Amino acid sequence: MEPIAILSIFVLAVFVGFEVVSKVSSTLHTPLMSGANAIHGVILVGAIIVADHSSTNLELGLAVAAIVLATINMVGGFVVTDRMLEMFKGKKK
Amino acid sequence: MEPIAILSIFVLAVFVGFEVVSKVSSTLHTPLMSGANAIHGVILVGAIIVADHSSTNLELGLAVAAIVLATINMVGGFVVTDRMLEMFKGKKK
Amino acid sequence: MLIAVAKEIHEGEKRVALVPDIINKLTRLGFDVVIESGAGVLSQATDADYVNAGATISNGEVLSTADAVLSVQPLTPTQIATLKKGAITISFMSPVTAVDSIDAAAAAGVTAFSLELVPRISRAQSMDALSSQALCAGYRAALVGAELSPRFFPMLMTAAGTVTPAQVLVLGAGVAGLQAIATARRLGAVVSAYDVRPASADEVRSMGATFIELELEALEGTGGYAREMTEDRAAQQQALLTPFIAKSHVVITTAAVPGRQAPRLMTKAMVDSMAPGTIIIDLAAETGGNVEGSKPGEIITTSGGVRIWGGKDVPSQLPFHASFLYSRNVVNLLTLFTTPAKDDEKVAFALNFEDEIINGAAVTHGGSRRNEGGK
Amino acid sequence: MLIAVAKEIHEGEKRVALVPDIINKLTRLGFDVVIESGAGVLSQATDADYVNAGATISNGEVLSTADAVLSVQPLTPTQIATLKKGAITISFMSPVTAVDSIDAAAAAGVTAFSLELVPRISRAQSMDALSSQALCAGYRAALVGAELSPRFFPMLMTAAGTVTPAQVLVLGAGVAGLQAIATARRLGAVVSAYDVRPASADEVRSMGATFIELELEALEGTGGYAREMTEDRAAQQQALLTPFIAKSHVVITTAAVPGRQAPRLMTKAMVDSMAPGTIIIDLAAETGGNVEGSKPGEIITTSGGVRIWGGKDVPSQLPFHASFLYSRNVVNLLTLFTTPAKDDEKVAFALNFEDEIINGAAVTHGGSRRNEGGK
Amino acid sequence: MSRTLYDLVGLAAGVAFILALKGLSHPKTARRGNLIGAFGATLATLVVFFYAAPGSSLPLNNLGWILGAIFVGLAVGIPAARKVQMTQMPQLVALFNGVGGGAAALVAIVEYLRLGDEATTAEVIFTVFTVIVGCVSFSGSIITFMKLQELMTTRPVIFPAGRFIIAATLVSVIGVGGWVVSALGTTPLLVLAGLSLLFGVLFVLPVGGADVPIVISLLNAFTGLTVAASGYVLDSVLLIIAGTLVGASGTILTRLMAEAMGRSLFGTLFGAFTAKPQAESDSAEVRPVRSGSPDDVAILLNYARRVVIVPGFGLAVAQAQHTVRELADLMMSKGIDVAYGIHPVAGRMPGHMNVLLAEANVPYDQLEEMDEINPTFSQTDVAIVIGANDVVNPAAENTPGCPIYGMPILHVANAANVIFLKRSMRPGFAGIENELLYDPKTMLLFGDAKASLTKVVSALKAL
Amino acid sequence: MSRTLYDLVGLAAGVAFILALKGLSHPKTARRGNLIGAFGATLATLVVFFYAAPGSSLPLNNLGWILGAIFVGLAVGIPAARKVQMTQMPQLVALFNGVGGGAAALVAIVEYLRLGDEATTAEVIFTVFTVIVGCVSFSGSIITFMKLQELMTTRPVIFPAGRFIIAATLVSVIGVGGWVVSALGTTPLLVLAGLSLLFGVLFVLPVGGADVPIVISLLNAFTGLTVAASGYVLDSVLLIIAGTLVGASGTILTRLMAEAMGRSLFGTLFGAFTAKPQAESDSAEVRPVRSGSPDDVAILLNYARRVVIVPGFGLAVAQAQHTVRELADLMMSKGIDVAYGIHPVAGRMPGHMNVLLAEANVPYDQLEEMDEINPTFSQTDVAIVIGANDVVNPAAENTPGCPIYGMPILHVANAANVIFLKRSMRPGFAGIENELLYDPKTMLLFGDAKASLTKVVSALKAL
Ligand SMILES: NC(=O)c1ccc[n+]([C@@H]2O[C@H](COP(=O)([O-])OP(=O)(O)OC[C@H]3O[C@@H](n4cnc5c(N)ncnc54)[C@H](OP(=O)(O)O)[C@@H]3O)[C@@H](O)[C@H]2O)c1
Ligand SMILES: NC(=O)c1ccc[n+]([C@@H]2O[C@H](COP(=O)([O-])OP(=O)(O)OC[C@H]3O[C@@H](n4cnc5c(N)ncnc54)[C@H](OP(=O)(O)O)[C@@H]3O)[C@@H](O)[C@H]2O)c1
Ligand SMILES: NC(=O)c1ccc[n+]([C@@H]2O[C@H](COP(=O)([O-])OP(=O)(O)OC[C@H]3O[C@@H](n4cnc5c(N)ncnc54)[C@H](O)[C@@H]3O)[C@@H](O)[C@H]2O)c1
Ligand SMILES: NC(=O)c1ccc[n+]([C@@H]2O[C@H](COP(=O)([O-])OP(=O)(O)OC[C@H]3O[C@@H](n4cnc5c(N)ncnc54)[C@H](O)[C@@H]3O)[C@@H](O)[C@H]2O)c1
Repeated sequence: MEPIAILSIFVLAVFVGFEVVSKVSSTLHTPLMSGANAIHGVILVGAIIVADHSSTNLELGLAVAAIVLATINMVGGFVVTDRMLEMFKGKKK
Repeated sequence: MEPIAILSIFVLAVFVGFEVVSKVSSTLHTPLMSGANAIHGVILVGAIIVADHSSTNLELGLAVAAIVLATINMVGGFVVTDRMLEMFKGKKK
Repeated sequence: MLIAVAKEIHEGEKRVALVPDIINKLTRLGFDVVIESGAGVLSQATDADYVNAGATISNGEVLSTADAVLSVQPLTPTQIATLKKGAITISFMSPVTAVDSIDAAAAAGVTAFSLELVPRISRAQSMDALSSQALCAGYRAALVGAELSPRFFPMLMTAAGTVTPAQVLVLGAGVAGLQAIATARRLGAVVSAYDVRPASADEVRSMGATFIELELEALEGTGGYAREMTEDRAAQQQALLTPFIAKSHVVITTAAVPGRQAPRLMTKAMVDSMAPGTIIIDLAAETGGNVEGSKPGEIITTSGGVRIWGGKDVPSQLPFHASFLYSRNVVNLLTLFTTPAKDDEKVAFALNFEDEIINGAAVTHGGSRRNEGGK
Repeated sequence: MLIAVAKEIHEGEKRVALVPDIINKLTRLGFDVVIESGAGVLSQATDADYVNAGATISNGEVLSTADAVLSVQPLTPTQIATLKKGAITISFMSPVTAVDSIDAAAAAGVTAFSLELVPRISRAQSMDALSSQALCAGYRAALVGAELSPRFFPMLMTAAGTVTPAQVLVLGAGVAGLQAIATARRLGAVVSAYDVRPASADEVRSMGATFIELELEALEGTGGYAREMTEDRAAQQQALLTPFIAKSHVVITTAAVPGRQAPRLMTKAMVDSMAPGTIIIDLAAETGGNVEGSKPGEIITTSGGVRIWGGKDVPSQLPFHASFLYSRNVVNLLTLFTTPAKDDEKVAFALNFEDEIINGAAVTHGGSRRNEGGK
Repeated sequence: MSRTLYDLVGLAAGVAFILALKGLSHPKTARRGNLIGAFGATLATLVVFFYAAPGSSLPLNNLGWILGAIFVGLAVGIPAARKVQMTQMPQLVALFNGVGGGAAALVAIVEYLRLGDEATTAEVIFTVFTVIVGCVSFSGSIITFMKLQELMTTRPVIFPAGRFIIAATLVSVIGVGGWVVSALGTTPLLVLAGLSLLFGVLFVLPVGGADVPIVISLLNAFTGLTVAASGYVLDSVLLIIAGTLVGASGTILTRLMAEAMGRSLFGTLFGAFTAKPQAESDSAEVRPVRSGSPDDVAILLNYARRVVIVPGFGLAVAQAQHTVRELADLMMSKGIDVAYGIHPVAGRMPGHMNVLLAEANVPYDQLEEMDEINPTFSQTDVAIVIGANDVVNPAAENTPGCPIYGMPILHVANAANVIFLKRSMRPGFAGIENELLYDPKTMLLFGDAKASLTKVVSALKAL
Repeated sequence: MSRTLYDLVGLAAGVAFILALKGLSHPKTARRGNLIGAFGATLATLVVFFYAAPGSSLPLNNLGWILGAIFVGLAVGIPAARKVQMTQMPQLVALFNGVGGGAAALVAIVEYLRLGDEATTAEVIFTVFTVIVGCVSFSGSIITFMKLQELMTTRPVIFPAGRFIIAATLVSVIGVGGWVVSALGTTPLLVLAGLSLLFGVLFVLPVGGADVPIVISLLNAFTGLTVAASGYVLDSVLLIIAGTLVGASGTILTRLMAEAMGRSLFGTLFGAFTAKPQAESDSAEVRPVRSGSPDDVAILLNYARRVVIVPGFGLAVAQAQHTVRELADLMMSKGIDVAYGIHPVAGRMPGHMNVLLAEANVPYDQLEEMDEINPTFSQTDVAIVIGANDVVNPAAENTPGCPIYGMPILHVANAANVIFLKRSMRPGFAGIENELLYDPKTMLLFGDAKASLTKVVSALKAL
């Protein structure tokens, strides 16, 4: 991709990131952080790609380690976030 | 630019557009519309580019007309928006 | 032109028709004002205050030279006989109760204005002494109710237990009733009220009290007043109100129908249904009483330990402000038919009987009675 | 064990030491309760009410057989002489004013509790009859002030002019003073207040009134009470308060120092600085008066037209709720030294003089006086 | 100038536009936002002059024509924007939007002419889109301009079988568009432009005067999309971002406007297809009033220096005394000078307002009598009338014979703005119409006074 | 599977992440937001298996290893997240963040190894960035985890000349980074990784326990940026968008958190460079209390079923009676069951609270006496104590000899949450400490009761 495209995407994503969370209440700080944390677990995708590309054992070993870590990050992150948010569940009305 | 880059930019810009205006108060509806209207006056940039490219008289004529219209749109738009917003000026304190 | 204020001679009347601080309004118009010495003393206006305000004090008779005489109670026929022909008198001169005075005024060629008859139109609100005095009466009614009650009005949660708030019931929610509601509510009582006019439900609620809805037809008269009840309707209303009365600690009644006896809202049986120590304030005692057994100016204790306070000259019990408001009503009416002094012209009266207010309020003029029935 | 309530014989006392609705608390503990016929009638409790509540009514003498006697005013020496030895009596038995009764109780071997001496600790708040009765007195003070005043308390803007609100000044912002502030404010008056205790500024403001800051040292005593003023300090305070008093329409004084004469807050000169029609309510009239010239139980009108209402048995003027609260205070104190009936055990008293409250409140025991000075 | 630098400047301008829209959506930053937008636009325009696309050389071809055209645009646009009266701004915005749409369509046409057969299918599709939408926006905006300027009737123009004609036009537009894509060529494109212009006219004609602003907003959003499409064709990130921003924010804004005005967006837009001629036979004309939202009221209050609150019986009925005090306190905390103007007969009992306001602990010194407050209305920015009616009704002064004639009133009409909080157009106690409700400087906020005040308080806090 | 389709799915996942963050920033939509995020992540992961990069073929190479590794990750991550106790969640988040950073660093290293000399300068720069930040994030997170889990001291660890060591480490990290860019090679990269890990440790050690959440949030944002950088190297729009989103929102969030906790962001982060050893000699340990913001209070109230308001003298001092009523009304309008618990000696006068609350028109039937309300606290979600202290002080029951011993109290401690509104940690009338203020289920909202309540009302309205 052209650098200008990437830069544009980056800049716009920064704005989106700023805007969507700019008014969050402090009780949601921790769940939001945890959710964002889970999202960067998609590095798993990158880890899988490099595992696919890996040709040496070293590469593969590191890639596999990356997959393990990324999976923990992603899956654990979403699960723990959901648990944190349980308090917002029981609302009647 | 690659289509996926353009599409990404488009999608992200849509989000940004949605987010930034989503909580505007009704008194600002008209100025905001007017300001947005002025912004699309940047088609002037496009008009200048096509005027530069123009090889036939027809093309040049149409391009020149486009420049006139776009300039009116852009400059007039920003000026009129500013006038609308005068009421928000005189705040002391 | 001379305006005179006689000392009130009616017993228990503590008001004065003109308070010092309004006198400059009359002198600015060009009037001279004379006050009978001591006229204001019961409403906290000393002779010195009057002199400072620009009036003169007379120790003797003030009426015979006056062009207009202001009073609260109607002048007596004897007083009226001393007036100049063509003089004007303004007072509460009800065509129902002050017939003697009216006849005397007609005979003396005096133009008498009855404040009861000022029509209830927007323009006349500043001359509406019935309203201003009802305001005083309503406030007093609630205060007296609180004073007599052996209970607190407000709720109080204390280390020695919780005092529950008094239940106050107001019957008749005109000006006096609304003010009674307001005052009782301010003191913390739980107030409910009933009236026969359809508009009164909203009015009662606008004071923060509960309106008692009875399944009875509304009785709307003219000019915002109520109509008289039939006997049948009275009995129905009494029956329906009984349970509300029985659980009240203080009942304040203010019901009236202009030119008529006060409607009977509470029978003896209803009074007896109340607990010992409960209080009834009957503001209509002077016009026949809303409550059976009430006597104006007295507190009757029933065998069941209920006390009934019969109102008598109630606004007089708040003499300072009652006089303050009354004075302004009277001056506003007087100003309505006054041409002020200007250049060489002296101040003068100009009675225009085309004017709804003057036409409505004048009971005698040019030697004869007008406006027989009241409004 | 028998608890007796004698009819109050002190003139003007309308309260009763025990109201019907609290009797079940005593009977549940195992007590028998006997009431002298008619004891409750002035506070709206009929004999029938007592019987329904589980007490017995006696037409004759009730004291000689009782294990405990409850009253509001202290029993007279004659009454005390008829008590059983070892009996208990609870009442307002001030070591300052009820010396005779205390001596008689000591002589008769009676254990007498003085409610004035219940220490002001958190645990004792439910037995604090001084507070509960001061509450009644403060409420009455404001009501009476409003009732006597020739003016409205609230502001009212009407077609006949604007009624300005009454200016009420409260001197002494203890329990009674604060309640007087609350009540006057509820009625719409503009209230300011002064007290010598440093904490009172915040307390006054917490009632929505203005606190008057004088540049004088605070007088903080023990137990939340004030200290006595020196004469010099009294004169200074009077001088500084005069301008505030002169512009007030109603002044309510409630200042007290335990076991002392009421402090003199207003001299005759200060009274004379007030306008005609202004009202002074002196709640301390019985203990010497905060105001020069006040007489308990009387309304004194000065030559300047100021009326001074001297309080006498003020809580008695709200007999129903004053008795209601008093009863609970007394019962709470009684319960403190009662071992309830359980299985075969009968109800019994267990006086533990280690307990700060019992130790503080008992003025006589076992044939001799205790607690000479009061607190 | 390198392509990279040029693109970076374009991106910077795009960021400026984002910041502009962000600023414009809040009163405090609106002006600054607009300036940022103008700055971005200027930057973007200037930089084209220094960037030569690969293959061409500086200075730009046809530079004279370009500069001349810009000069003409400035000479037309600035005075128009400067001189227009406040009340005519909406039509000017409509006009500006239209010319923008026109410009986009022209740019697309020229680029199409230049590319000729080289154009990729995607480029052709985007060109067709730009031409259609740009032309519709142009002609539609002209019609809205004429409606608002009252150069033609403001009422829906509906002719027999109109909806079939409109539908047919739309079908042909789409058909010709398809033809252009498949066959290419200048003629079909010009036909397409013509048909689109016609459709724009037909589309807007049946829209009633009140709905016109919504339509302008929608056309504005569409114009934004055409700019984004041009950006694709011209390979300009700036145009893509700017156009998309306008398209997205314009869409949201259109929805918000329709909501604020209580209109159905769908009904407004597709009214053209559903409207039937008989709708023309309207009932007797209702007099227009200006009704606002709690936000509008809050903004008026927020920028006022002095506000007078005029309470009446409705305040008591709504038991809104506590809320009105809250509002007053809030305004005072913002440094606004607030007083209550108490009419002697407001309510239904002498002193009714005093009882209420004292309950809410409004300090007595904020209450002013009629005679005190009346001379101050001319220095008052906003008079907010809460559940009062007769006591501010000018009929008391200028309609002899009406039931309240001769009663003194509060002269709220002397204030710069008057806000009425009431539930309906019903009259007050005296039962007579209040002309002040129809005054152009009056804004009505309908609803129970307590509910309305609560909303105004929230809105004011949020500012 | 075509590249285009693959990219589109990636974009869709990116959109899912945007929606996820949007949802997570509002209590009502937070759970759904998280689910959307999880969905996006799953989608993105699944689709890689079906997309073969040009040149390679399906199925993926090393598929067994890949699936196995994922399985291991699931086996570790899910139970950890499931079983963790509520109080230990922050450290788990820290740990998850750290492993994410580690994964990003590993991915960058592997890609670097693979690319070898083919790598462009830009790629190398991004790789270096990823390795540094990923490693710092990894080791820093581990230290925060240990601090929170109390595997080491929670107090700032400051050693002599610490700041010089830290500065020196940072300089070497940057130096080695430059070396990698200029010289390339595996060894420098591994040295870089090692130094970065060391720097991460040193960076976090001097941070005090209270500041740790802020640091976690910052590391989280940084990890996001490494993911974006990996996206550049791996040419993945999804990773760029997702990483940037996290980076941007994480940065804002870090600032918001620091603000909400009243900390200086700068001080927290650069404390490491400025902290001096003597700072260690702290004064006597202050007991921790949990203080919250008006937003926190509002959210607790919003999700409560039953709330009991306990007013005291402070309510009277603040004259907040009108505001407390407003809050109660608002809660009731949201369907929350609200009652006032009135202690018989709350305030300074018998019936003090009644006078106040009656002034604000609180209906009498909402006031409950102590004996009525006490049994209901165990069914109460939130007890909100407004300017009261002694009347809820458990010392009255469990500290014989203290001045209030023997006084009955309101048992607010039986409620699920207790909120105190007061200005400071000062005691009440009786002058004795209130243990309840230090209870873990207590949240303190400091400030004048009226001001605090006003903020809570606004916050609650906004929910
Ligand atoms: N003060 C006195 O002593 C006294 C005594 C008797 C009569 N009056 C008469 O009463 C009138 C007083 O004038 P005013 O201006 O106070 O009252 P008004 O003229 O009766 O007007 C009250 C207005 O409040 C609106 N309203 C009612 N309930 C409302 C609610 N819940 N929320 C919002 N708005 C509400 C009504 O309009 P919507 O229905 O559209 O909401 C109405 O137009 C005068 O005509 C006076 O002469 C006064
Ligand atoms: N009711 C009676 O008859 C009576 C009479 C005399 C004494 N007492 C005694 O008074 C006490 C009453 O207990 P309580 O719980 O009501 O009061 P409290 O124990 O005195 O506590 C009041 C609390 O309110 C806080 N506060 C003060 N001003 C505030 C403001 N503007 N905003 C927010 N908070 C504020 C204070 O903390 P901060 O300083 O940290 O803000 C204080 O801790 C009891 O000890 C009782 O025995 C009662
Ligand atoms: N527009 C004006 O200028 C103006 C001025 C003052 C008062 N008013 C209105 O006039 C009306 C009457 O005022 P008022 O106080 O002089 O009236 P009033 O003194 O004549 O009567 C007092 C109240 O008693 C009620 N009443 C009569 N018969 C009753 C019955 N059988 N049972 C229960 N209630 C009964 C009446 O409805 C009235 O509300 C009120 O609505 C008041 O708002 C209008
Ligand atoms: N903790 C408790 O259990 C408890 C219970 C009830 C009352 N109190 C407190 O005790 C205090 C006194 O209450 P009280 O009403 O019984 O007191 P009180 O009746 O003895 O005196 C009334 C007031 O007069 C004031 N006063 C005395 N000399 C004065 C002077 N020269 N000028 C002006 N004012 C003067 C006192 O300060 C006091 O406020 C109050 O602060 C009250 O809050 C505490």
